[in-house]
Amino acid sequence: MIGAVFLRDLRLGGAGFIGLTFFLALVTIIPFGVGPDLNLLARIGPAVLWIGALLSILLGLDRLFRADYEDGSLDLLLASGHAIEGVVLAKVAAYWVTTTLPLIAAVPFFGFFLNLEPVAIGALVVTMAVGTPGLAFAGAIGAAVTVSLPRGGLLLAVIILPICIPILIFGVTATRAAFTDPDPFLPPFLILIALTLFGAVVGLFASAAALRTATR
Amino acid sequence: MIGAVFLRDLRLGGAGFIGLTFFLALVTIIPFGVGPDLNLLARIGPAVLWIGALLSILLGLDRLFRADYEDGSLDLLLASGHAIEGVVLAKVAAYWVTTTLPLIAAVPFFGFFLNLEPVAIGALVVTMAVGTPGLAFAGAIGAAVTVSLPRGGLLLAVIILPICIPILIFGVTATRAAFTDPDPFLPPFLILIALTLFGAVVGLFASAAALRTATR
Amino acid sequence: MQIIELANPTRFLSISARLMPVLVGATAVCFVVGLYMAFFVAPPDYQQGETVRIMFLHVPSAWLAMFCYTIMALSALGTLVWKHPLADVSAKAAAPIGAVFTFLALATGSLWGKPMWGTWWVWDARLTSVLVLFLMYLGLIALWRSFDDQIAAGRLCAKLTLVGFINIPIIKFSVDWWNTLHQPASVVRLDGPTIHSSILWPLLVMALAFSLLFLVLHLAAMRTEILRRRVDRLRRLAADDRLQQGA
Amino acid sequence: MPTLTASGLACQRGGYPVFSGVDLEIATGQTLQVTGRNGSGKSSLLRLLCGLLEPAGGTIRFDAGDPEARVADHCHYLGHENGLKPQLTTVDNLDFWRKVYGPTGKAAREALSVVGLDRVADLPTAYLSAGQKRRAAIARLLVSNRSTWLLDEPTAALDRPSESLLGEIVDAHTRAGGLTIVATHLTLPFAVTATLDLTAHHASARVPAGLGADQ
Amino acid sequence: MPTLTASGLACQRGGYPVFSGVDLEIATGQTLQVTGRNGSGKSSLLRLLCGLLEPAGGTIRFDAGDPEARVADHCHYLGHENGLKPQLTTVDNLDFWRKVYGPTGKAAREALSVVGLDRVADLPTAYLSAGQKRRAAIARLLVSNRSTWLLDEPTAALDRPSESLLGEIVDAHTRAGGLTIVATHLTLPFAVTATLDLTAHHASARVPAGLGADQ
Ligand code: HEM
Ligand SMILES: Nc1ncnc2c1ncn2[C@@H]1O[C@H](COP(=O)(O)OP(=O)(O)OP(=O)(O)O)[C@@H](O)[C@H]1O
Ligand SMILES: Nc1ncnc2c1ncn2[C@@H]1O[C@H](COP(=O)(O)OP(=O)(O)OP(=O)(O)O)[C@@H](O)[C@H]1O
Ligand SMILES: [Mg+2]
Ligand SMILES: [Mg+2]
Repeated sequence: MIGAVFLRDLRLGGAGFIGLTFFLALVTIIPFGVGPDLNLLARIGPAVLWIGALLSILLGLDRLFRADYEDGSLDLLLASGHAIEGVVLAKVAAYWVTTTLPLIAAVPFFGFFLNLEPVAIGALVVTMAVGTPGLAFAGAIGAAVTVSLPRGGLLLAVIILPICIPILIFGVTATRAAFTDPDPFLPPFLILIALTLFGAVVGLFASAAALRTATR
Repeated sequence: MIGAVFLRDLRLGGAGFIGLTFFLALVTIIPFGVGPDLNLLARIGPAVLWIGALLSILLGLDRLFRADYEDGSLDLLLASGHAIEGVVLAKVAAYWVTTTLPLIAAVPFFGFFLNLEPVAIGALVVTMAVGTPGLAFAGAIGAAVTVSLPRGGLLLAVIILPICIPILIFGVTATRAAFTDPDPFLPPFLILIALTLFGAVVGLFASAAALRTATR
Repeated sequence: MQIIELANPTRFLSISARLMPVLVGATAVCFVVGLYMAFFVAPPDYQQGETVRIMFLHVPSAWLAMFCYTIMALSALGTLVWKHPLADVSAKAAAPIGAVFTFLALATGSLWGKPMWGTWWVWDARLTSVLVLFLMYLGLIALWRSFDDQIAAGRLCAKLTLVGFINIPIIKFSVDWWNTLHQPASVVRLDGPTIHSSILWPLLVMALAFSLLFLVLHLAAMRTEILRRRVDRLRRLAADDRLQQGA
Repeated sequence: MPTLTASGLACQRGGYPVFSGVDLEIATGQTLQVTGRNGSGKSSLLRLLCGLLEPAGGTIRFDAGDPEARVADHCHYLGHENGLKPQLTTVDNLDFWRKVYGPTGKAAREALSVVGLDRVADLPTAYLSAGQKRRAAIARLLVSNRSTWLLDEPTAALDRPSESLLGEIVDAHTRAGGLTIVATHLTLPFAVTATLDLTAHHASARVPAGLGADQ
Repeated sequence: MPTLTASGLACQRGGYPVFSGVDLEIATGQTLQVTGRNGSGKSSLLRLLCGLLEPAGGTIRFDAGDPEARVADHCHYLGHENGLKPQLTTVDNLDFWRKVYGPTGKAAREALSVVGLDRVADLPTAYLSAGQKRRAAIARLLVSNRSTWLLDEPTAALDRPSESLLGEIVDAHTRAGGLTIVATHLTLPFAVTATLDLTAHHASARVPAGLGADQ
C-alpha cells in the first residue's frame, strides 16, 4: 500500500515547481540585496539556501493532504484497514522527492550564483539531504492540522516555522563548520541527524493522529 | 459587481493577523540562518522583507480562484453577464489588501527587528506599496492557470518568474539606492512602476483568459 | 451521559462566579502592595539606577509567559487523555492571555535592553526563544479561530501545543546552554535564590500579583468561552430542521 | 418577450464530440426538460446556452428586444454546485448574488423565507444541511428578476416538501413569462412544455474529434 | 462467514449527539437499508462502522473467523466523494485502489467494463460526467473482494440503466455471501433484507453534550 501511494503521488507530483520557482527568485535577488560584496555573499550563501529550502518546502505543503481530503481518497485510505502512519510516510516521502530532491540537485548550480566554494557546496548537499526530510515531516503536522480548513496556506506556515527552527540552526551550523576551519563539522551534523530522526518520528505520529481527528 | 466581489473577498480573507504573524515568523528565522550580526541583518533586511512579501503572496495564491471554482461561484460570476476582467480585478485587489497591505503597514515594526535605518524603512514602504501589486497580478495568472490545469505547476513557474524577478530586483535595488549614497533612487523606482503597470495589465487579461478556459 | 457529569461546566460556572470577587480583590491588593514595594521600598541598583525597577514587571511577565504555556500543555493532556471538555476551554482561554504576558516580557525586556545593552533587540538565545514562544501563541490562537468545530479544534490544537512544549525548557535553560547577554536565573534555581532580599520580596509579591491576575483573566475567559459555546449551540439547534417540525 | 432558439448545436468536451445536431426553441412562459443518459451532455448543453462553453457548431439566438442581448445577461444558472460561501451567513451570501445579478428581485431575507429558510438566515452557511443549502441556491433565483432559468438537477438533495416548493417557484416564474430549461433524469415537480432527449443526439461512437472515423 | 453486530451505538458530531441506542445485526448474504431524514445520521452510521468515526457509546462486533478482525480490514466504503484523481485515467485510478485494497478481485479494465465504462477507461477522470464518475467509484468495489460493503447514497447521479446495473452488482455480491449496508432515502434497485430507520433513534432533543446540561 505504501508503495502504491508513493508511486501515485510521484505521478501526481506537480507541487514542486512553485517551490523551485520561489527558490530561484530568492537566490536571484539576494545578491541585489547585499550588494556586490562577493565575500559577504559567500558567507551568507549556505544560510540563504537553507532558508530557501525551508520556505519552498512550506509552499507546497498546503496541498499535501488537502487534495486527498477533498476528493474522498483520504477517507478511503483510512477505511482500508491500513495504518495511517503508512499513508503519511508514503505521502511525505513522495512530497520530498518531488519538491526537495530537485532543489538539492540544483544546489551546485545555485551555489555558483552565490559564489560558494566547492566544500561549502558539498556540505550543503549533504546537510540538506539529511535535514530536509525532517522539515518535511514536521511540516506534515501543519498540513494535517489544517487539512479541513478552507484557507490553510499562511496558517500552516505560522504553525510550522517555529517547529522547524532547530533543524535550520544545526543545518546551517554544520554547513558553516565544514568550511570555516576551527569548527568541527561532526558534532552539529550528528545533532542534525538526531533532530531529523526525531522530527520524522514525531511528525509521522503527530500528523497521523491529526489526520484521524480531521476526518472525524 | 466589482465592489461586491471585492467586499466579499475582504470579508472572507479575514484579518491580516495571520499574515502579520507569518511575517514575524519569517523575520525570526532569518537570524537563525545568517547569524545574529546586526550590521549584516541591516544590509540584507530589505531583501528579506521583499522576499517575505513575495512568499506571503505565493502562499495563498493557490486558493485565489480555486475556492470560487470549487464551490461554483466562479461559474455563476462568469454566467452573470459581467466581464471576467472585473472579477479578476476585484479578487486580486482584495487579495492584495488582505495579504500584503498589513505587511507593508508593519514594515516599520519589522525594520526595528532587522535594525534598519529610518530611510531604508521609508524606502521599503514606498517601493513595496508600488511593487507588490505587480507581484499579485502576476501571481493571479498562475492561480488562474492552475485552476484549469491540474498540473499547471511548471507553467506557473514559467509565467510567474519572468514577471516577478524583475519586480523584486528593482524593488530591492531602489530600496538600497535610497540609503546608499552614490546610487540614485529614481531610475530603478521608475522602472519598478513601469514593471508593476506592465504586470498588472498582462496579469489582468491573461488570468481572465485562463479562467475562461478553466470553466470550459 | 458520564461525560456530562464529569465535566459539569454548570458547576464550574457557579463556583467561579462566587470565587471571582474574592480573586479580583486579592489581585488588587497584591498589585498595590507590590507596586508600592517595587517603586518606593526596593533600593535603586548601584549600577543600573532606577531602571532596575523595570525588573518588577519584566520578570513576573516572563515567568507567567512560560507558566501559561505550561497550563496549556497540561490542558492539552486533559483534552487528549481524559477528553475533558473543560480542558479544551481552559487551553483555548489561556492562549491569548499567554500571548499578552509574552508580549509584556518582550516589551519590558527591550525597554530595559536599551539602557543596559545599548540596543532594543539582540538575537540571542533567550530573547529569540521567547519570541518563538510568542509566535507559537499567535499560531495557536489563529488555529483556534479558524475552526468551526470546537471539538476537532480542541484535539488538533492540543497535539500542536504538546509538540511546541519543547520550547519551554529551551527558554528556561537557554542562558545556561548558550552564551548570551541575558543574565542567568537567580531566583528559581536548584540551590536557592542568590538575590538580595530587598529586591527578592517585592519581586515575589509582584509575581504573586501577576499570578492572581492570570487566574482572574483565565477564569473570566473560560466563563466567556463556555457561554459563547452555549450560544453557538443554540444557534445550531435553530438550524436543525427536525426541531422546527415541533416548533 | 424573450425567445431562445438553438439550431444544429454541437458540443465537444476535451476534444471529444458529446452531441451534435441539437435544435431547440423555447419562448416566454415555456419549460423545457432536457433528459438523457449519464454523459449524454445535459449539463454541457446548459453550459453552452449560458456561455460557459463555446459551441463546436450551430448557433444560439436569444431575442429579448435588444439585439445585443446574450443569454448570460438575462439568465440564472443553477449548477451542480451551489455557489455559497460556507463562512458567510446565508443572507449575506444571497445579498452578494443580489448585487452581482442586479437587485431587481426580492430582498435576500424575503427570498429565503419563500424557500422556508428564514430561521437559518443569519447562520453561517456551513451549518446548513445539504438540502438546506440547495434551497438557499434556489432562493438565489428570486433575488434578481431574470427571464431565463437554466437549472441543472435542481431537485438533487431536496426532500419531498422542498421539491413541491421548487415546483411552485418555477410555476410562478413561468406564469410571469419566464423561460425555464431543466436538465434532469428525475421526474420534476412542475409542468413541462416539451422534453428534449439528448441520448438521441449523442455523438455516435465518441470518436476523438480530430482523429478520423477509423479509430 | 462474517457477521456484523452493533448494539447501543451512539454517535456525536462536533459535540452534538446525532443518534443513540442503535442496534443492528447483519449476517452473510444480507442487505440492510438505513433510512432517515436529512441529517438523521445515515452517513455518520456508515463512518462509525468502518472506523472513520469513533462511537460515543455502544459496541461494534465483527465476526469473520479471525478474532482480531476489524470492519475496516474487510470492508469497501463508498462515500459521497468518489475518491478519484481527476488527472489520472480511470483505469489508473482503479489500479491504484486495487493495490491499496489488495488485488483479489477483477482487473481494473474488467471492472470498468462491468459498469459500462470501457470506452472511457483511458480518459483522464476529469473528463467524465457526474454519473460516469459514480460508476467508476462503483467499479472500485469489484477490484478487490471484500465481504462487507458500506454504500452511502450509491445511486446519486446514476441514471435508470446504471441503477439497475448497480442492482445486479449488489445482488451478485449478496449471492456470493457478502453483507451490504446501504444508506439512502431513495428506493433501491435491489432486494433489501431489513430496514433501519434512524429518525426513530434520533437523539431526543439534540441537547448539546458536555457543555450545557441545563440548556
Ligand atoms: C526582549 C528582551 C528580553 C527577554 C525576551 C527576556 C526574557 C526573560 C525571561 C524568559 C526570563 C525568565 C527566566 C527564568 O525564569 O529563568 C527573564 C528573567 C530575567 N530577565 Fe529578561 N529578557 C529580556 C531582556 C532583559 C534585560 C535587558 C535585562 C536586564 C539586563 C533582563 C533581566 C532579567 C532578569 C534580572 C531576570 C530574572 C532572572 C532570575 O532572577 O531568574 N532581561 N527574562
Ligand atoms: N471538463 C470536461 N472536459 C472534457 N470532457 C468533459 C468534461 N466534462 C464532461 N465531459 C464529457 O462530456 C460528456 C457530457 O458530460 P455532461 O456532464 O454534460 O453529461 P450529463 O448529461 O450532465 O451527465 P450526468 O447525468 O452524469 O450529469 C461526458 O461524456 C463527459 O465525459
Ligand atoms: N463534520 C461534521 N461536523 C459536525 N457535525 C456534522 C459533521 N457532519 C455532519 N454533521 C452533523 O451530523 C448530523 C448527521 O449528519 P449525516 O451526514 O450523518 O446525516 P445524513 O443522514 O447522512 O444526512 P443526508 O441525508 O443529508 O446525507 C447532521 O445534523 C450534521 O449537521
Ligand atoms: Mg450533469
Ligand atoms: Mg449522508
